[in-house]
Amino acid sequence: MKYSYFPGCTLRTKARDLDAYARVSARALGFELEEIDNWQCCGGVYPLGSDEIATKLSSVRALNEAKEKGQDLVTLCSACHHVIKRVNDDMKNVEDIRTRANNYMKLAEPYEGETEVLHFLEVLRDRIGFDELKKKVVNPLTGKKIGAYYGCLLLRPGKIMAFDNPENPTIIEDFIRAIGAEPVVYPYRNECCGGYISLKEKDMSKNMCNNIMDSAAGFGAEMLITACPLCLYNLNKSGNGKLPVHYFTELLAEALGVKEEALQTLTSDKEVAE
Amino acid sequence: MQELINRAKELLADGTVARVLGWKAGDLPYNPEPAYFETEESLKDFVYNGFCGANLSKYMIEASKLEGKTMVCLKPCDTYSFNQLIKEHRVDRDKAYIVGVGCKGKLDIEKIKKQGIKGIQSIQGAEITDDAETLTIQTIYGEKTCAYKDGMLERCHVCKGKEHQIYDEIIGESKDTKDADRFDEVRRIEAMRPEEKFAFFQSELSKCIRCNACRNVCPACSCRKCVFDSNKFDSSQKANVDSFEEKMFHIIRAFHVAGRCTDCGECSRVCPQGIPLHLFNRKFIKDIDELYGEYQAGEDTDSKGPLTNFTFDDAEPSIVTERG
Amino acid sequence: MSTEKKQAELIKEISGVNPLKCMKCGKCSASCPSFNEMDIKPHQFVSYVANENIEELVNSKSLWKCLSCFACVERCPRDVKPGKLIDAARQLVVRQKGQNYLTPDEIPELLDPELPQQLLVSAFRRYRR
Amino acid sequence: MQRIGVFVCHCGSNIAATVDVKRVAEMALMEPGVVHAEDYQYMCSEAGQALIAKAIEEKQLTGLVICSCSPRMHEATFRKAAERAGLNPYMVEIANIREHCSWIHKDMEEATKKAVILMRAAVAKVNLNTPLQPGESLVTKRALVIGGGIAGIQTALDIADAGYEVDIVEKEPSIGGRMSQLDKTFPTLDCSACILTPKMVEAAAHEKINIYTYSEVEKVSGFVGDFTVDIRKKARSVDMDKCTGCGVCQEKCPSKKAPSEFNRGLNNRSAIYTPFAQAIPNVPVIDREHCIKFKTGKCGVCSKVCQAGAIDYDQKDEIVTEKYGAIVVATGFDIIKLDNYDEYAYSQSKDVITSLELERIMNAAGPTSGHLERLSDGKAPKEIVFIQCVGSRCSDDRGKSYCSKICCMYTAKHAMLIRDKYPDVNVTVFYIDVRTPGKNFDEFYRRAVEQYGVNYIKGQVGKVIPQPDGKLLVQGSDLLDNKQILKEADMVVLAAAIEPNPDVRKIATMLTASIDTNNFLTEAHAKLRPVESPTAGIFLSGVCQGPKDIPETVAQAGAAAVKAIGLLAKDKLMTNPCTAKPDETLCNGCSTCANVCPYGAITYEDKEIFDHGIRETRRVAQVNSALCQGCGACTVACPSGAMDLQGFSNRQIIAEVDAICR
Amino acid sequence: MSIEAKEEFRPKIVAFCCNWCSYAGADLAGSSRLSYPADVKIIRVPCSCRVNPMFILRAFEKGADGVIMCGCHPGDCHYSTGNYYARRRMTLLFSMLDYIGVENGRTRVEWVSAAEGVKFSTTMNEFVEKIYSLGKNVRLEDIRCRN
Repeated sequence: MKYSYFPGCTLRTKARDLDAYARVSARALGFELEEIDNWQCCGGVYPLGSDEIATKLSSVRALNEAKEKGQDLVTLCSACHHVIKRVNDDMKNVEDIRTRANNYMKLAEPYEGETEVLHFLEVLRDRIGFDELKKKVVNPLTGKKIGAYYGCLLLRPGKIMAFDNPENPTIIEDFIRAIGAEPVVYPYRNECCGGYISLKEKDMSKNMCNNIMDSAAGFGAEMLITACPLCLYNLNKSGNGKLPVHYFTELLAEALGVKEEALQTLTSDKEVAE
Repeated sequence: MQELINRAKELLADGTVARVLGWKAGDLPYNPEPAYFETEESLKDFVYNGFCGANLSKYMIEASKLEGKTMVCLKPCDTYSFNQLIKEHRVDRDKAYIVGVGCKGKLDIEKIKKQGIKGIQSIQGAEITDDAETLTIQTIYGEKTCAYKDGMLERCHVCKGKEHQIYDEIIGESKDTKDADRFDEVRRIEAMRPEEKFAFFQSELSKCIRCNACRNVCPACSCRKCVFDSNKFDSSQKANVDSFEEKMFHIIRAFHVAGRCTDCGECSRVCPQGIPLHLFNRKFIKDIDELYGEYQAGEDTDSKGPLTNFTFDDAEPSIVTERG
Repeated sequence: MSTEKKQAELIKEISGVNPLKCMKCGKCSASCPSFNEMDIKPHQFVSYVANENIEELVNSKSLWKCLSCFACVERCPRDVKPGKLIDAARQLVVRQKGQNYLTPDEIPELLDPELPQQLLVSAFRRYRR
Repeated sequence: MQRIGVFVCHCGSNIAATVDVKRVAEMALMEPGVVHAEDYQYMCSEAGQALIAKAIEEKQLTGLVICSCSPRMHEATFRKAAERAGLNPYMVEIANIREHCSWIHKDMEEATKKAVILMRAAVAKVNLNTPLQPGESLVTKRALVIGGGIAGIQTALDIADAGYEVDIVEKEPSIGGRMSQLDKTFPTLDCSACILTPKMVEAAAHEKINIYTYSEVEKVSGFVGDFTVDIRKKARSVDMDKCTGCGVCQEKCPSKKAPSEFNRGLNNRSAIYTPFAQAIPNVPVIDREHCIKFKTGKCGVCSKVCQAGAIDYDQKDEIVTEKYGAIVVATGFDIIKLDNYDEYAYSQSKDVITSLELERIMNAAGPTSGHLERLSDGKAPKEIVFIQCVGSRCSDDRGKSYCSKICCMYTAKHAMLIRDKYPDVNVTVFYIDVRTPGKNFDEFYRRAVEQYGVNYIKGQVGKVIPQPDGKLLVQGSDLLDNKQILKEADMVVLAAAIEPNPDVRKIATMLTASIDTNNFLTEAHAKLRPVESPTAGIFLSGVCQGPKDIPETVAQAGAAAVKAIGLLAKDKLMTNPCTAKPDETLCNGCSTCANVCPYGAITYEDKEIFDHGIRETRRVAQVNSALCQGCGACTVACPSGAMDLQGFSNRQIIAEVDAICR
Repeated sequence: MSIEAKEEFRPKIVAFCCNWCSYAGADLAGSSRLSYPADVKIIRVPCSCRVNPMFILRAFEKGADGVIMCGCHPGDCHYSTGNYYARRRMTLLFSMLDYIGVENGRTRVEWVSAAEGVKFSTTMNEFVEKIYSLGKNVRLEDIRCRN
């Protein structure tokens, strides 16, 4: 099975590991992430204004490319996922945006939201199945108490993202169970880490991240996992350091026994870069 | 076409259907007419080409009463009418074996003639297997050509799409022909001053000879007896003696099919006087779309039509004045 | 039309929000993680727009404190979505030249080695035209 | 050709002062069909009516036109007069020359001209009138009440007290409904069971009331006065006649893990059970899903311990068919599922509960024997937070758009009861608006604030955050203080929106009773006929029609009973003869008319039709004249003109149009 | 329009009124002595949904200069839903009349309750005024019907 894959800017730079672990894990699970050609940054935030078109075009381009290949579009970074899924919803359901975007794009065939946008986690849940995943685990992370940190972008607005119950999600918990560890449910898992506010208002972010850390630790978590590079950065940078934070793909790769493989690509990439 | 005939023969032979409803060649190269075929032998007269514009769904009302199934050839746009007839319990789905036939746009001989092509002996390029780009016409004055597009019926330029809404199987390829918005002409009239509108319709409708061809061909006008023929309204058919008559007739006709008309365009196609009757139906369709939400009759077989439905906050009739 | 009226209309248009749907339940303010940093509170955005009190709204520091975390959007029982309103007000400001909340020369001192690309990109989108 | 008499009334000077009545009468004689015309001082008087009777007899009149006041005034009078004189009452038409003419015009010439035209229109119509006979149908003097809650019980009692047989169908094993789950009732705080159980007993003991519990309505046919209903009596596995209600079986039943519906799943019950101690009938049912005997074939303990030999594992569902003249729907409500409101952590913490669960906790017969305690650890709570409007007043599709109406009051009740019984417990209520219209209601709420010190905070709650130590952090708005507050609580109580019982959709379809977008049954008229369904013979009782508290429910239940009694008191129903009638030879069978009929009066039948020498089976419309109310929507929807309205036929109305425009 | 012309032209106006609200509203206008021109003649129908577009065209055919339909306010229909259907039918019909060039204003729908005698009378005064300003209906009249 092949999926079109939109890595996004951060997965090419600071979050190369999030990407590398995902790719090796995908291979181990029997599917392939085919990076789409010439993707452009999604913009990081979904433009809320009903009159914004230009800022949505990079997503439309990516979506259309996946459509032309007849593939679903997979994302990893929460922000990319949020932006692309919402733009896709616009293209499907908001006539005005659809018409104007297509006017700009001048495609051979207008894009009307045909592509299905999937988060990597959704691929695991809906396409592979957590039971299947469980069978492929070679290093179960038995005994690890892990708190899932969702943040806001994957879940809200619930109707459009349709990712999970926005107030009581279970997908990452189910994932944690599948890799053999024990999920720790804590109430702040869908509260905001501060997002981009941390650039200029470190204090605000600090407060929020501490709440998250304290709550998770209070319920017995030993680590947090997330899908979002910005959440990871904020939790590490602004949080009180009570708990380590990892990408979920890292744990996945570890459980599947392919972590080493990923680390090798990461070091070789680094060498190339240097 | 051969594929269609072969399939028809098979279905007749294995007893799936008792008859085939299609078209047979007419006396001229461009006037095939609807026909039943009951034997494999008779299928030699079967044709299906660019001139087979007739919507056969209405024939299924009668065919539904006959013994056994009827194989009926329906173009994509005809299937909307068929669905609408199912919704109104006028045809029996189980009595029909629907072969969705491909369509590359249907031709209007009047349009071809208007280009100065007279004395037609034969026409090439209108077969369903052709690419529907150019028509080559042998006339008594020599060979002429005409772009397929330029010979197409108005309705094909505003085609609803080449997807069959209901079928048992599909035979033949289709080609997209839509290159205009179906409401453009309605908008043009709407923009006129009242006197201009009146003059326009006066001149068009004064051509009406009340031959009832529009009514007879319309798949939505399928009443056993038309109100204009019954004494229920003291409105039974009178000779065409004054201008009001046709106005009343055509408004009521359009009103009676409002919300049920699939915009198949048969009324205009068959009008011997060339009156653009579809402009009435499309006006209602446009109003319904704008006021009550987009609705395409015949898209399904169970939804409520716009005139048998309502919402609490529908527009008031005064909107007609307000939107000017 | 007065400038403020025009601006109020513009905010309604950009956001697609009808402030009259608000029933003043306060759910947005109850959900907002930035509540304490804001001078005009989420539930008040609605009345500022409805009352065409735009001058004060666009000068409010709340514009720059909203995280776009959509908690208010998700939970609003009346489909009012204060988060969208505040974003539209922010748009109104950044679309005017020279009104950017973030300038390129500010950036170097805000950077650190781990800072992800995503942060810069998002902040730019939110703070600048 | 009709022989029409025209009678012009002076109405003293009311008409005659402005209209030349003599001239109207003279002009009438020139109209086709008119063989008699006269004027008189007061046509409606006895002498006037005698004139009419005399003319009918002498001139052998077949139709009458009375030029007088509004038909809304005296149409009935003149119709009766005509009937007494041997003329079909529907051969009378009124020309309204008073309200619509003499009273609004000053110029005699002008008013007379108009009166003549109105007379002509009426004459033109009468020329096309046909005698109409009101239909008659017999009334089965028995009522069905669907639902055995307080609404159903009250309606049944009222109907039965009037002397008519009533059947109650209740799908649970006992009657009692929601009210039986409540602890105390507002605004008087009397115990719910104390006022409900006597009514339950009374209903059970009433000689005119027959109760089908653990039963459901399966099929309904017929129409007003003559419904036929199939009732499914679900297999109880216990013989109702033999069971003595001793309760030993429930005690000994080894399967005790079935969640108790009555206690909202807060504790468990045995597989053989009565929902609560005062159940009526006091006969248990076996829940086959949880019964070991039914699951494995082994067990049979209940059968062994039953002295009466009442246990019957082989019992099957039984269908009872009964006839009814009237049906009352009293299906009640449930509270919404809270899956869409997980920000309140209902599914994440045992100490976040609904108000209905709190009722059970507060109730002495409930899972905690009436002790206020946390379900997680059994500890007594010190801080309780109530959250209002959970799922009510939501215009998004998460919840319900309406106000559930009862929550403000029951929350005040809960708050007050807790503060009264446990003065050291602090109670906080987050509210959007406090709505207390009702007798002694606002006083009640103010008492909670002023006398009991309940802390009311205006603002919604954004999130309930369970803490590692088991406390609940409530993050809410205080709009009046313009603050976001974090309040630590031991227990959170949600005022979940109420919704019509989900079964009502199925029942409404069977009854062809209309239902609104929220699944509440629609009343025939929002103001003037609030307890009747637009479908004749169907009445609405209680919350199935809209949110209501107990006093309102009881009042409406009584009103529904009166309407049903009014129907049952008649031996025969005279139906309005001005109903729709299809011309079967013209009918296309297209269903368009049925789509617009608000009364479900139109059905289709495959009928043999003889038309123009052809005999064929056609699908044609049939109007049930007992259901048709004569609005005429179908007549315009019908494209072929097959459907017409008697008394207001197409030709009659066109004749009036023609006469006016002549 | 000059005064002489006004004297010459007396319009024919047909008003369809539903039995339960508007006809009663007209009765109330009468008992309150609220006058409106005698040109208006009322036809009683059970419900606005009984008014067939054919009746309206028929009136014009026979020489009516204006046709007005009155019914219960939406939501107050005696038959619950009749006026909702009528509203759609009339909207589409009026739009079609406008489309073929019949002067706007010769047709009107007004919701008049049984309590709105004043509204009934004002509406009729306005409508008659409008028809005077439009003059004789020539576009929809059947010439054979002219006397």
